[in-house]
Order: sequence, then C-alpha cells, then structure tokens
Amino acid sequence: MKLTTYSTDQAGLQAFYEAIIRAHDTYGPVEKFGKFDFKKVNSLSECDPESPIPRTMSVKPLFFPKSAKVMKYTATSAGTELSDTAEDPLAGKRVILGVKHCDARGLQVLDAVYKWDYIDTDYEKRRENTILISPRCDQAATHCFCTSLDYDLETLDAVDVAVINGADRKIYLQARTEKGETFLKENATGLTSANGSAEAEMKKQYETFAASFRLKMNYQEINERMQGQFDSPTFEEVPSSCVSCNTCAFVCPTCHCFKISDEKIRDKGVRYKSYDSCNNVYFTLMAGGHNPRPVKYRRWRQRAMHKFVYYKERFGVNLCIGCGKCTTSCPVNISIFEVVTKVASSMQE
Amino acid sequence: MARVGVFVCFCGANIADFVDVPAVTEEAKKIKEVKYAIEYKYMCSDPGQQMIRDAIVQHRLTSVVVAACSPRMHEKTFRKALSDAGMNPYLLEVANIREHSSWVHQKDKKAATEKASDLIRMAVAKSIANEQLHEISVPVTKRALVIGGGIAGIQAALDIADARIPVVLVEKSPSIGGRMAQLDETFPTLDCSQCILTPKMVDVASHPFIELLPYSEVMELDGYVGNYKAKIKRKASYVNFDTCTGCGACWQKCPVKVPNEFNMGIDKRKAIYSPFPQAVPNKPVIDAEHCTMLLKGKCGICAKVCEKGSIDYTMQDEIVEREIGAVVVATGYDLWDPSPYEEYGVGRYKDIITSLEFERMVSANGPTGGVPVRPSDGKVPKRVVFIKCVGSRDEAKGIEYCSKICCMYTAKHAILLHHKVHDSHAYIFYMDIRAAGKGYEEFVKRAQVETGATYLRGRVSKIYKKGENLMVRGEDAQLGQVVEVEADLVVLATAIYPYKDNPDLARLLGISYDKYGYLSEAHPKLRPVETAKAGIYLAGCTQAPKDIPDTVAQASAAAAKVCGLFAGDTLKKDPMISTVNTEFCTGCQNCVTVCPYQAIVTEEIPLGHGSKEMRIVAKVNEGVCQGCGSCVAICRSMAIDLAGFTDMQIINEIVSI
Amino acid sequence: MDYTKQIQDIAGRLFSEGKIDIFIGYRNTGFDENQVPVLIHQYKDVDQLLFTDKSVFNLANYLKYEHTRNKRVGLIVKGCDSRALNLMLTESQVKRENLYIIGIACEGVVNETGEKAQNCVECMMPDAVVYDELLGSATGKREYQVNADIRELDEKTLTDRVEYFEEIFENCIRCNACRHSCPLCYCAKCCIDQETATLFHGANTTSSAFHALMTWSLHLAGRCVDCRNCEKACPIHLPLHLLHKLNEKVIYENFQENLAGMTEGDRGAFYKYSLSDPDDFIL
Amino acid sequence: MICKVDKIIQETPDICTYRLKFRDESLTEQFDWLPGQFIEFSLLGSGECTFCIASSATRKGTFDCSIKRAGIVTADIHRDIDEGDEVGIRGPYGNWFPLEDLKGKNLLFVGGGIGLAPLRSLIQYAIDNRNQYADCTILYGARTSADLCYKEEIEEWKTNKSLRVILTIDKPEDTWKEHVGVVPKILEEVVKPKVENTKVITCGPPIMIKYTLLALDRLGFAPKDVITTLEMKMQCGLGKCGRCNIGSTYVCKDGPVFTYEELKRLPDEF
Amino acid sequence: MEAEIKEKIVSMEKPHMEAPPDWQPVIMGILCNWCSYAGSDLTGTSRIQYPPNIRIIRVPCSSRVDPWFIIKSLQTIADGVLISGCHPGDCHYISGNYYARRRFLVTKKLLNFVGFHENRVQFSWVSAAEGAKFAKVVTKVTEDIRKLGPLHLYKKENS
Repeated sequence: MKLTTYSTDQAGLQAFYEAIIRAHDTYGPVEKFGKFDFKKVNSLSECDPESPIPRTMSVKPLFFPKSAKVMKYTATSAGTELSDTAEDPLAGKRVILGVKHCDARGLQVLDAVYKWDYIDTDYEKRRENTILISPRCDQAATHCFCTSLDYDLETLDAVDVAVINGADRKIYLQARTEKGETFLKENATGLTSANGSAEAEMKKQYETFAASFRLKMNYQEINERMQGQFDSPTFEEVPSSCVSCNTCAFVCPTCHCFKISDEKIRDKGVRYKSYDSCNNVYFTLMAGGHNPRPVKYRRWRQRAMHKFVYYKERFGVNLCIGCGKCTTSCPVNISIFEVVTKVASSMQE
Repeated sequence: MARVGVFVCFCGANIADFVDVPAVTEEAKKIKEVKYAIEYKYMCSDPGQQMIRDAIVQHRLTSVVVAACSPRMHEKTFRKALSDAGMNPYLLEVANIREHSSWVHQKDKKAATEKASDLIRMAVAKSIANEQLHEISVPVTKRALVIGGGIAGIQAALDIADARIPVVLVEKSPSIGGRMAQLDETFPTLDCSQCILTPKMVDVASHPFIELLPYSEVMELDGYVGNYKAKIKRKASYVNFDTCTGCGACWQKCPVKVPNEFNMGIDKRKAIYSPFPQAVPNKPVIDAEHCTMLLKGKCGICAKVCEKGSIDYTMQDEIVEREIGAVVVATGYDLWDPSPYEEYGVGRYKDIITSLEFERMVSANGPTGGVPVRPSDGKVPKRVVFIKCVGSRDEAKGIEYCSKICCMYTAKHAILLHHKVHDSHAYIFYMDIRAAGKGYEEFVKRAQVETGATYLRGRVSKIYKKGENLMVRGEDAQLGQVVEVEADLVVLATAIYPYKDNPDLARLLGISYDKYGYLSEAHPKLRPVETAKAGIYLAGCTQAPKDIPDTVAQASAAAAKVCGLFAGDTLKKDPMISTVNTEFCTGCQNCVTVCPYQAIVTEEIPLGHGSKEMRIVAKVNEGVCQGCGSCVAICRSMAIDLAGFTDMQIINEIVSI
Repeated sequence: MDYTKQIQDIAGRLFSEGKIDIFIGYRNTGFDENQVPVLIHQYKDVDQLLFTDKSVFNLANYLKYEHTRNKRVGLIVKGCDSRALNLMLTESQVKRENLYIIGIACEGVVNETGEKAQNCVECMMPDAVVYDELLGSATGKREYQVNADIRELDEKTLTDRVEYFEEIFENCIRCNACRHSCPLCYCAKCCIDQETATLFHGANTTSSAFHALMTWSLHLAGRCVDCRNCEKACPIHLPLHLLHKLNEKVIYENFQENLAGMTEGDRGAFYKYSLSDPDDFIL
Repeated sequence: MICKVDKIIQETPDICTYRLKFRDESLTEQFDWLPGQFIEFSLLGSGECTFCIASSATRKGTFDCSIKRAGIVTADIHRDIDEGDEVGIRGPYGNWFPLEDLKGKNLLFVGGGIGLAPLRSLIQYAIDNRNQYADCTILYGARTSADLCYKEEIEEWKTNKSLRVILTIDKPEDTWKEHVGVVPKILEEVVKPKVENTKVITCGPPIMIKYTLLALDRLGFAPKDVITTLEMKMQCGLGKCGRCNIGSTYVCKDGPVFTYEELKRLPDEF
Repeated sequence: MEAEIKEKIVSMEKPHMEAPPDWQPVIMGILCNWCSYAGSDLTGTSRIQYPPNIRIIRVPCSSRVDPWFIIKSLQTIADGVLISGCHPGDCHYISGNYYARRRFLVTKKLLNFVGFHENRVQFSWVSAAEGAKFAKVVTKVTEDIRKLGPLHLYKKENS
C-alpha cells in the first residue's frame, strides 16, 4: 500500500497545526494540574501536541465520555414523555491533535466491542467524524510495553495521520487511513510531498524507539499461559497492596465498563451513562446481597484476565494495549505488566 | 404504589383570601403520584375529616397530604383521621399554607399561591417516602430509686410512696436526715428544724412502700427509662439491724473516740455510733476505720455489752440489686473549703469557724448545748463577725455563683446569737443582701431591728490576731473607709458546693454535670427537674444551691414526674426515633459520642452471614431516643436514619420544588 | 532519613518471634525511584523492605481492608500516618493489641520533583504519636501555619476562585480513588460511592463531582491528617488538599482544636462542641 | 418503550407481578419474545433493573414481570408503581430456552421461590404448544406457603391433566396439604424422574440450584440435559457495560439460559 | 460608581451572568421544629409580612441538618439557603444546636472558599417567641440573595 507522505520541518508542522485549529473543531492535549489531558483548543498555544507520555487520560473521553446523557424524560400525572438528549457535543467533524499511538490503538480495540452485536451509534458516529493526528513516540516511558503487545507503531490503520520525526530535524506526515489521506491532502498547504522516500528513515526511527523499551514480554506465551491460570494463587498475592481505587480503569484507554444512573429533580429526569470499574466492590453486587466478586483479588483477577485472556477469546484482540497509564496513575504503582508476568510464570513453578 | 391524596383547606377566608385554593388543587393534581386532590372550607371540621377518611378508602390512598395550617396545630387531628380510616397515622404530611403562606404574603396573592403549590409539592414528595410507624411502648418497672436521704430525698420518697409506688431510698450515712438534721432553727419562721424533720424521717421508716437502705451506696445503674437495674452496696455495719434495739449500751461503753462528723468535728463520737439521737434508723454502726476490734482484733467490748448479741464483726459489704423504673437524685451539698482565703487566717486561727459549725453550736442538741463558744478557750463570744460570700461570687478565689442561702442564714444566725447570748453583738460583712422569697426580706429586717446587728457592706481584706481576739479589717463601702472590728469569733458563710464525688455519680448514672460538679437539668427553664437521661430526676442542692422550701418543692416535682412516668403500664413514645442499618454501620461510635441522651449503645454482630468474627455496630435504645437526629447528621456512612425525617424524605422535599 | 536497616531488623524479629502475620512497609518498584507499599507475610521477604524520604504512602490505609482485619499487623507510620491510625483506633476500626507500630520521627518526605513535600514543610506534628517503637529522635509539636495555597486563594476574588474550582470539579472523573486511598474513609458503604448513592445521584457529571467532593471533605473535616494519599491517588492530580486544609484552618482558628488524631480518644471537631464557639456568623 | 401497568398482582409479601401493556398499542405486535428472555425495566428516577419475562408470547397483549423486593430500585418499584402508571422497558434481550431441542422431550421444571418466573414463561409456552412436548412435570418449592408465587395459576395447572404439579415448602404448616421438604430432597424422594429423554429446566436461589444440581447428578442426568437461567448484575443488556462478564461470556447476550454443561466450562465465579 | 462595579465584580460568583428580568430568588429554609418553626408560625399568626421566596422544610433539630442538604439545595432549585435553629442554650435536645453551629461554620466557609458568596448560605437563631425576628431574617436573606442574582454554580442539568 502506498502511503501519502509529506515532509516538513518544525515550523511547517506548527503552521500545519495552526491551520487545522483555525479550520476545524480541534482537540488537543492541554496541561491541567501538571498533566496533559485532551480538551478543546482554540489556538496552538493552548495545547502541546508533542507533550510527552505518560499523560493522565487517553482520548477515550472524547469518544466515550465520563458521563453521557442517554435520555431525558418528564413524568407527570399526564404521562411520561421521553426525549432524546440535545445534540451530541462530540458527534461533529473534528480533529484531535497529539494522539499517541497507544490511545489510538485503544480506540481500535474498543471498536470491537462497540461494533459487536448492538452497535453503539453515538460511538460509531464520533469515530467516523474524527481525524486522529498522532505524533510518533521517540522514547518509551517507564511503564510502557506496547511493543510487546503487537500494538507497535507499525500497525497501520490506528491513526489517520502519523507525525514522524525523521533525520535532520525533518518531520514526516503520513496518512495511514483513507480518511486520513483525504484530510491530509486537503490540508497539505505548505507541505512537501515525500511519497515513498522516507520509509527507511521511519523504520530507523521506529527501531530506536523500540529499543528504548525496558519492559518486554512474550505476549503469545503469556496469553496461552494465563488461560489456565484462573485459580492461580498468585492472584491472591500480587495485588495485595491494591487499594481498590479504580483509577486504573478510569484512565485506561480500553476500559469500557459503564453504569447507568438516573437523576430526577421535580418531574424531570436525565439518565446518564458513566464510567465504572470492575475494581469497584459494587460492580457485581446484586440486589439481595449476592456478590460473585466480594474480595479484592477476585476483582483483580477479573481485570487481568479480561485484559489478557477473555477479550482476546471473544473479539480476537487483546484488551490491554500496554500504554502503562494504569501503572503510572496507580497510587501504589501496581504494574499490570508485573502481575500478568508473575501469574503466567507461576504456572511453571 | 404511591397514591397520594391532597386535601387543601380554605380555612374559611384565612387561606382562601390570599391563596387561590382551586388553582393550588389543580396544580397538585398535575403531580404524578397524586391520585386525588380536593379543597374544602374547613379540613379540620368533622365533614372535612370525613372527606379524608372517605377518600382514603375510596381511592386506596397510600399517603395523605393536608394543606392547611401549621402541623404544630392540627397534625394530631389529621393523624387521628387517618387511623380512623384504618391507615397508619404517620403517612400524613401537613403542608403549612396558612402560617407560611396566606398569612405572611397577604399583598401578593400570585406569589402566595405559587408558594402554597410548592409547599404541597414538597409535602407530597416527602409523604411518598413516609413509612408506616408505630407508637413505641416500653414496659415500666414501677419502683423508684431515691439517692440521698436528706430532706429532698425524704420528701421525694414520701410523695412517691404515698402514690403507692414502691421506693428504694439509699442513704450513704447511717441515718437519713441529711443537712437539715444538722440545723437548729430554720428561716424565715424560726421553727425548729428537727421538730419538722423528724416526723418525716419516722414516716419514711414506717412507710410500707419505702425500702430504706441506710449506710448504702449506688454502685451501678444499667438500663434505660422504665427499666433500670441498680446495684447497691450495703456497707457492712457490723450490727444486726434486725435484732438491735438501739439501746445505746454499746456506744456508751465503746472506748474509741472519733471526731463527730455530725457536729462538724466539734466534739467526739465513738467508733460504734449512731450519728444523732433522733437518727432513723436508730441503730448504731461500727466505723471500721477506727474500731480497734476490726483494726487490730482487740477490744470487743460492744459485743460483750450487747444483750441481744447483735454485734457481728465478720459482716461483709453486700451488693443488692433492685429493678427500678425511675431515679431521683438528691445527694445534697457539701461546704466549700475556704482555705484559699489565707488572708483570713483560715486554718491558723481557731476562732474562725464555718457557719455550719456555728449552726451546730447554737443547736439545742449540739455539742455545746446550744450556746456558742470559742473553740480556742471555750468562752462565750460577745462580738461575733459574720462574713458572707466566702467563696461565693468570687471569681478570683472561689466560685462565680451565689450560694443563695447565706444571706438568709446569716440573718438567722444573728438572731440566734442574740437569743442565746443576749449581750452579744453581731457584725455582718456583706456584698449584697439577697432576700427574695416569701417572708425573707421581712426576716432580714427583723434581724437588723431585733438584734441591732451591724451590717457592713464590703469585703473583708484581712483578719489578724490581737491578743486573744481577732481583728477583722474590711472596707465599709457605704462610708468608703476601712473599718476594723475586734471579734471574739468569726463565722464564715462558706459557699455551698457539690460533693466531690458528684461527677462520679453523674458518670455512673449517665447524666451530665456542670463545671462545678452540680448535676445538670435537661433544660434550665422548662425542664428543671429532669435530666437529659429519661427517667432520672433531680431534687435539691445536687442540682444547684437551694433553700429548704425550694428543695422540698423540687423534690415533690420530681416525685410528680416519677408518678406521671409510672401512670401507665407501658411508656408510650413517639416513633420518630433513630434506627441503625447495621449493614452500613462501621462501628465508629461517633453517634454514641454526640447523643445527648446516651440512647445509643453498641452491640456485636457477626461480620458476615454465619461468620464467627464479630464486629461492633451501633444500636439505638428505643426507650431513650428522643429523635433529635444529631446522630443522623454526623453518621458518615448514612447508617442511621431518623424515622419521620429520613434523608430520603428531606431530599425528596429539596428536589421537589 | 533512612531507617531501612532498623525496619528490616524489627520486621525480621517480629516474624521470627511469631508476633505478626503481616508486615506492611515499603519496597522499591524495581522500575524507577518510586517506592510502593508492600504487604509481607513471611520472614524471607523482609529484605525487600526499606524506608527513606520517598516512603510516602500512608500505610494505615491497608488496615481497613478485609485481608488485614483481625490479623496481627506490623506497620510503619510517620507523624501524619500515626495520627490517622490514632483516629482509626478511636473509631474502633482497628484493635491496638493487633498492631505492632513502628513510629518514625519523620523529617519529611519528598515530592515528585525531589523537594520536601508541602505537607511536610507545614507539618505540625512530624513525630509518630502512637507507636511501639520510635525510630529517629522526636522533635515535638510545631507551630500551626496556614497552608500556602489556601493563603494565596484566600486573597483572590470570589470570581477567580469560582473559575479555579470549577475547573477542579469539571475535571474530576469520580473514580473515587481519593476516597479509597484515604485511611479514614473506611465505611463499608461510602455515601459517595455511586452505587449506593440513591440520594447522591450517581452520574460522573460536574455537579455530582462537586457534591461528592464537598461531602467527602466535610466528612473528613476535623479528621483529615494531611497525609495526602488522596492527592497522590488522584489520576487527574486535582489539588484535593485545598478542601481539607481549608476545613482544618477554619476549625483550628475558630474552635482552637488540636490537629486531628493527636491523642487517642479525640474524635475531631464535629463530635464535640464548646459553649464559646463563634456565633457571630449567625443572624 | 413506555408501558402502562395494567394490573399488579401481589404474589407474596415481597413479590409482585406487574402485568404490562404498551402505551402505544402498535408496539404490541412488534414486541415478540421467547421463553427465557429478559427485559430492562426502568422506573424513571430510580433506575433500571433486569427482569425475565414471566409470561409466554403465546399469550399476547400483555406480558408479566414478577419483581421481588430486594434492592434499592426494586423497593422503589414496589413503593411507587401503581396500576395505570407508566414505566420504561427495553428488550427483549438475551437468549432463550432451546425450544427446538426440547421438542418431543419430557420436561421437568424445578423451581424455587421467584425462580418460577422464567420457568412460567416456558411452562405457558409448553401448555400452549402441548402436543410438541412429552410429559411435563413441575416441581415448585418455597420457604413457606405464603412465599409461593402464581398461586391461582398453579391451581389451574393442577387441574390440567397433562401436567404433573408437585408443590413443597421447607417447613410443615398447619393448613398445608402438599409435600414438605427442600426441593432437592423432594426431587429425589418424591418426583423420582425418568432420566431418559428428559430435559430438566431449573431456576431458583443459588443454594437450591447447587443442591438440585447435585441431586440431578445422583439421579443420573447428564449436564447437557440440565438447563438453568443465571442471574447476574446487568446494566445495559447489550453486551457493552461489562458487568455480566463471566470469563469471556456475556450473560446478557450468550445467556441467561445455559445448560449445566456450559456452566461448568465457565470460571467458577457465581 | 466604578468602585461599586468593582465591588460587584469581586463579590459575585459569575459577574457576567445577568438575571432574567422576571427572576425571583428561591430560598430553601430548613427550620428546627421547636424554636424556629414555632417562631415562623408566630410570624404567621401575627400577620407579619415577608417576601414569599422561602420554601420551608421542618426538621426536629438544627443538628439534623446534614451539610449535604445545603449542597443539594444549592445544586437544585435554590439560590440560597437559610437554616434556623434555637438560640444557644435553648435547644430542645440540649446540645443539638452546638454541634450544628460548628458544622455550619465550616460548611459556610468551605462553600465560600469554592466560590459561593457567603450570603448564599445563612444561619439564624430564631426562638419560638421571635416571630418578628423571623420575618426580619427572611427579608434580609431574600434581599441579600436577590442582590447576588441567580446561582449558576454546579447546578444539576435538570433543575
């Protein structure tokens, strides 16, 4: 496949970004409380597309917001009226700058569940209308292990436009999807075409990047071994320092569990769909008091197994993408990498 | 199934003139849960109530909202209407559209109407969350415990017993009588204290409904109103009261002499003793701290002289238990120790005595046979200086409050001194004369006129020895100059002060006490006899300084409270009390801390279903809880809720407008 | 401040004498400089333990979980941690006889950038107040100082503060990590956990976040020991300490209260009162 | 979809059956379901709950949901909903009893308490298609006689010659004339079912299921012939929210009807 | 004039938000049963007039008021909250209002800190005999809040 590629320099890239921000509904990583998070931006100075990993949140909230209105209703003695919520603020055409590859891969993984059986039209629409522009990582962060999970930068269609640092401060912009290609062509003002010429440089950039990873695992082996590890005692040991804070699930680019809650004031109500976490004790608590996962290690087991076994079993892709956000955010730095490798290796003993 | 009926009252013109009642009714009908709404001229009238009753049956209502006057006015009326229709009365909510709307917004009918609608909407929302509640009945043990056998305890015991309610009267000393037995004559009538007290003491001893436990102390009190269990220690008296005749042979022969507490240590008593001749019961006890037989095993004279063989040196303290329903605490008062008044030479000069010592001396049955004498040389004093407010009203050295009785008894002492020593002269240093009471002011006047006592307004700054006599230097504020009075005897009107062990007693009973140690009443104005703990009442100086009439009045009041409490077989209580959801309770016990009634206790329940491990949770004692909701607001896990004012009900109200 | 050796010795001794079932301490992650809490069950693991100025997390938090309940636990507490522990003892959440407490006379821990953390700079009681064994030399109670951020915000106008805090509540994702990482939030069913929150409404909206955080901070008013576990746990890095420090300041200035958890038996400002509490704000 | 509550039947002190019909009657025709499927039932303002449909689509016009007061929403439902009120529903969701597999087989229904609700749907279906199935036996138990659901309908079933109905309660009661004893015991001692050509459909409280499965095992039933429906916390019913995951299985999509054989393959979580 | 505008800006939560012309403040009043509610009844029986903006909730004691009632009120319809109890020492339940007083002070300061004007949440002691005081308090609170304009902070979507 031929990939449309342009080359430019730093200034050109800035101009490219600025043009996008002027012309489109644009989101980008904005610094909040010392960390970067995706927000709507009106000028390039507000955001930093190149901001380093790890960031707090992924782009997930822009597709699956922390709390979304499902419907509104009014209930009076005259009857109950349902009304759809006002226009979805995330459904319009938009561009997201500074998306890291792992974030984008996370969305790809999510597509599997959202497009399975019942199709979440809101999500689908948001996906369709969004262009992801992704500066490639040059250096792995402490807890990154995406290369091990086959979600490396060579995966093609996760992002729409990839931004790659080449040699001599050259920057390549490469369309990775059809959507991206159309977009890039439309916005190519000021860029130089570099079709086909930069492959080697990009490959080299990737290799240096891949070499910077400290964490590596053999995914195939781990996946196979984990399958038989449901009853592994290691699950009881490893996460004992977990404080069940749910942070991991909330920041995870692929965690998609949610809950539905109503808010009713006077006779008007709104139904929301909000993030939830399988680490939450109430997650599986049933009316009447039965709870299949009352203790922490069982919930942790569900999380680890879901990330590394179940999802793959069901949808053919691994749910964990190795971005390391959960580990970074975890107040006690429990590493899912450590947990699964330990569980997988415990079988041998 | 929420089926709310709304009944809007015109209240004649009271509501209808300023609130558009039909519009309010229409508005109420729009609420989803309201299945029936109607207006009527007077909802509280018989036909109005009949409308409610009919609608409840006809429309299968699950709760009722009456929009009318204040719930403080007719809530009971409408509750009754509900129960007459077979509905739980607590499913009623009243929307106050008269006091809170029509009467206070008379100039703006539109706004008043809107507000009335909102108030109804709130009441409807609340009523949906109303639960069926049932009046709580607590069984009652009809027996009262009176702690303290002074005049307060005696009066309370007699009043309660006269209502044919059994009373247990506990007195720590060998005889009842208390402070009043120590007095000579009482103001303002100068009748003899003993003469009016002893008949009452005898009544106590012979009353079929009074169980007198002298020489005893309450050790423990468990339970709650109507259902207390008291453990009472009967101190070993070493005398078998059943056989003893009180002949007195033992104490006449006893060789050990001990300062006599009853006479403020002016004379001596024996180690086996009865505190005073008219004691009730008039049986001696052996003072184990001084009896040589008990201390060293030598002597045994009393046993030898006792014809009845009533002396038993092997007797032990005994704990008796009594089930009781109410407690009257009447432990009386102590005297404040005046030793901080160093400038007076308290402790250094023998001829400075307290007024109670003076009282004993002038008493006909006192150690000096009714004539005051100087402790130093036994001479009869001619010039006596009385100093009032020793300790009282003195923030610097003593206490802030006024001891209330000193003005009166000092006047009395002046008269008594005049009666006993005709050529004597009394000098009285005072700050103010507080003589509010029937015949009191007249009495003070009488003292001044009859005795010619010199009342000097001012503080005493120093007392020093001059020869055999004492020089009292003070300020005469009226003349604005320093005066010095030579005195044979100085009498200090020391402040009334609670017993040192009052706080212990308060803790034992679970009631509160103030910074001095006086036991606290539930409300200083409206509930002066009750304590914060239901079923425990106060009488006499244990609560605050009082004179005899006040003490007796309060004792009778406490008795009336006890009788009222025991009027039925069970206590009926409003069901609006706190309940604990043990599933949510963390056992932090903050609710126990803030509950003003000690109504919350803890219990242990299994950690999980069938678990052997236990955890602590709070438990509300239905009999004690008064339903204030303090515990609910501080409960972080929302484990406690207040029936009738649940979180759900209040939040429903908040979000409904 | 490095008590690694002493702690390893004590933990080793406790295990070999059979006095404890679990030891809660710190270890290195093996990935970076960060230290993480570790729960040790046997003697052979004690050499993992260490303690330096990077031992930040308040370990008292672990005493609220089911796997330490009714076990004999040894743990390390710094000044603030020990005050949290004291409150847990007062509130009957742990039994003193089950604990072997290594108290630290703390010299302050460092933040992410390696400077002494703000709460340590302003710490009023760096020494452990409840312990079986104290490491380091106690320096005693210090002067109360108003938190620097509070002072700064207090000077701002109301409008500015509104903007500042709106951002905080807007960004909160209501993961409840703050509540879970707080040792004093031990309620089995928390009133702000969404699932039980019929009265609180569960959605992760800004208004819910506001409600939850306000309620949470008021539940900790007079109890918060400023260990900042919550802030460390917050994935959004919201300055949660502002709410607690403001409460602390109001309580300290108006009720002359001691700091939370200084003595066992002291439940905090909301569970007692004084007749002379300020009345001037009431009409 | 908005439904009106047509009728509320108080089955037991804490179970009510809500007979629902669509406010918009045109939906009645479109709404079709098979025994075993469930719906999401919402009381607006309180929340949503999952309930199985307790009646058969062969009896059109209305459908039943039996709701036991257990949690917050169900308590609100019991408290707030009145006949004529409107509620929201979504569905039907989930799989259904393997009707084709059951054809020509003997059916043994084993239900306990509220667990009869999903079975009732299939029982009604079987009654209405009686010729498709061989012997039908219903074993139904509850703690006390007051806790038995669908009392009137059970009386009807009893008069139906083609059904064998066995009732039991846990402890003896004065006026009770049927069997006494827990369901697994009665199953082994009274029902003594034939194993051949028989499918067992069971639903009830977890403890009953546990011992019933053991009893069935002893009676010689193969796991594939035992069918049960699982209850699991669900929220979306669409295979999205992740609550009902047991391993890689979504109870809301792949279930709630499972054979014992399938259950055995799932991680041991419920 | 300028100073006045400046004053307005610093004392308002959202100075740029204008009140609609027919806007009326809504005030949630939470009154204790024994003193303030009785006092408000007396206001009624004495026919003392006050602005009709307050909506009253009865609770047994001011100590029943959990701070989140205040928060909830502010998040839904209310533009301000007035809580009233017995004077210190007069509490029907002995000490309830003392506990409440502490909580109220902290709640008020905290709300003010995060951006609510201090007049949004007010407290008063009104005894059963102070019908006139109740009217005065309500009038003052209503006017205070009217000056502040509608509350926009952290409102629920559907309020």
